[in-house]
Amino acid sequence: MELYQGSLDVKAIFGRWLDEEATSNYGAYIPFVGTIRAEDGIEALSFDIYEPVLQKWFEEWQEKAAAVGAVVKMAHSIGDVPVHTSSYVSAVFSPKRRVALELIDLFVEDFKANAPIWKYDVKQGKRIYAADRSTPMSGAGLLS
Amino acid sequence: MELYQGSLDVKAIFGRWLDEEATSNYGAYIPFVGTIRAEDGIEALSFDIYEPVLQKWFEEWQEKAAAVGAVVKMAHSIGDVPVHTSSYVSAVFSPKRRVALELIDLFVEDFKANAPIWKYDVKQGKRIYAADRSTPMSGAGLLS
Amino acid sequence: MVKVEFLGPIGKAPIEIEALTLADVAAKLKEDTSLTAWLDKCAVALNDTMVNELSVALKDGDKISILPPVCGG
Amino acid sequence: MVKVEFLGPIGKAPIEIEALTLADVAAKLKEDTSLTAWLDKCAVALNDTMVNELSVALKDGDKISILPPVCGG
Repeated sequence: MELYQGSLDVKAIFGRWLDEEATSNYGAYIPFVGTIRAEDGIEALSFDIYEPVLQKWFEEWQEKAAAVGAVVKMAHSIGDVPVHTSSYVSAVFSPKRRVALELIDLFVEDFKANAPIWKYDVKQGKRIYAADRSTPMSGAGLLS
Repeated sequence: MELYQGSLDVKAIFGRWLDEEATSNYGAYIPFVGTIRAEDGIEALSFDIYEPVLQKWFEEWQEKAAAVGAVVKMAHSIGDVPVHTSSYVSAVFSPKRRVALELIDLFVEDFKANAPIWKYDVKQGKRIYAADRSTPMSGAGLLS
Repeated sequence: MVKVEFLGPIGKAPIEIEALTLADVAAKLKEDTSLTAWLDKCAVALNDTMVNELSVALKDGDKISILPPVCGG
Repeated sequence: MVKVEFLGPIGKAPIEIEALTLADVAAKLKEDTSLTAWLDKCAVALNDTMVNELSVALKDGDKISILPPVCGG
């Protein structure tokens, strides 16, 4: 798991992961690259991350992937990420394509639902929590 | 659509496609990278392609992708591709992740089933048609 | 004493409270009107592990994290 | 005359035959025992467009491609 201040160097991450698994004999490598869209007049998105819980979430995914012979990787930005640059790259490697195609979908969707990351619109230098696009984590409401 | 003699330069293709769509405002970019696995004592796989039909197949996919606001790209090798190097890269770009995750699956599976490409194992320099791993194209048997 | 920290957009400084279970923590936090809009949407971690039971027993020095709705990616 | 070409692993040189429809082509190819193992697995393109009907009318100079089972990727 890799966390970076600001935009991700997507090409470097993609290439390094490719190299890391160059002789692991995986037939399928599927990265997912998330890029900040220009919309609603935002200059950037900005992210807070709670790393200890994210680390545990990711370790559980590494175990789930290993159980089907696959490997998962991820990188995410902390702080401001300008439009048209990338904040998120994840990837699956597996021997065969079906496992990889199914796993990247589950991995990315669970990431959106349960990774402890908070998103803010940046407009005129101000950081505004993206409440309407955010999802309560599994187990939310316990203390209410 | 890009066809190359021998192994693909995966990093260059990934980076060029990223650059091509750098300001297209797509939020999701999902490449699929297919790499030759070392198995059954092969040195390489080798590919024949019938480009005119592949080109039409790909143009139909560009239209299907455009209908949901997405873009598809693909690159494939012709001839010999040694183990642990890549013969196939395809990708989907779309504004949102769901469309991209669903489209990359359909695109890759239809490619495997209907792209006019023939695969051969290369063992001790000999090219052996991978009959047992090949699939009759849709409409097969018309003349039988 | 246990420590309660409020993550992301809640924007509230950590507090220390007396609590034997998460139910005690819930009762204390419900007294704070600045949290009224948050509690029903927030998940909870105890010492960085997500928890789903109010009956969980706490010990001195435990860290409780309050996690509001997320949107990574 | 139409031209029939055999793609990929079939390994047979193109031939030219007289045929008014794909049904005529089928009849001619079935006489060639070297194709017996292939025909039931092969798809067909007419002038580089996949076709699914034996009744398709042919004209002089048409190109018919015989496509054996595929495995790209």
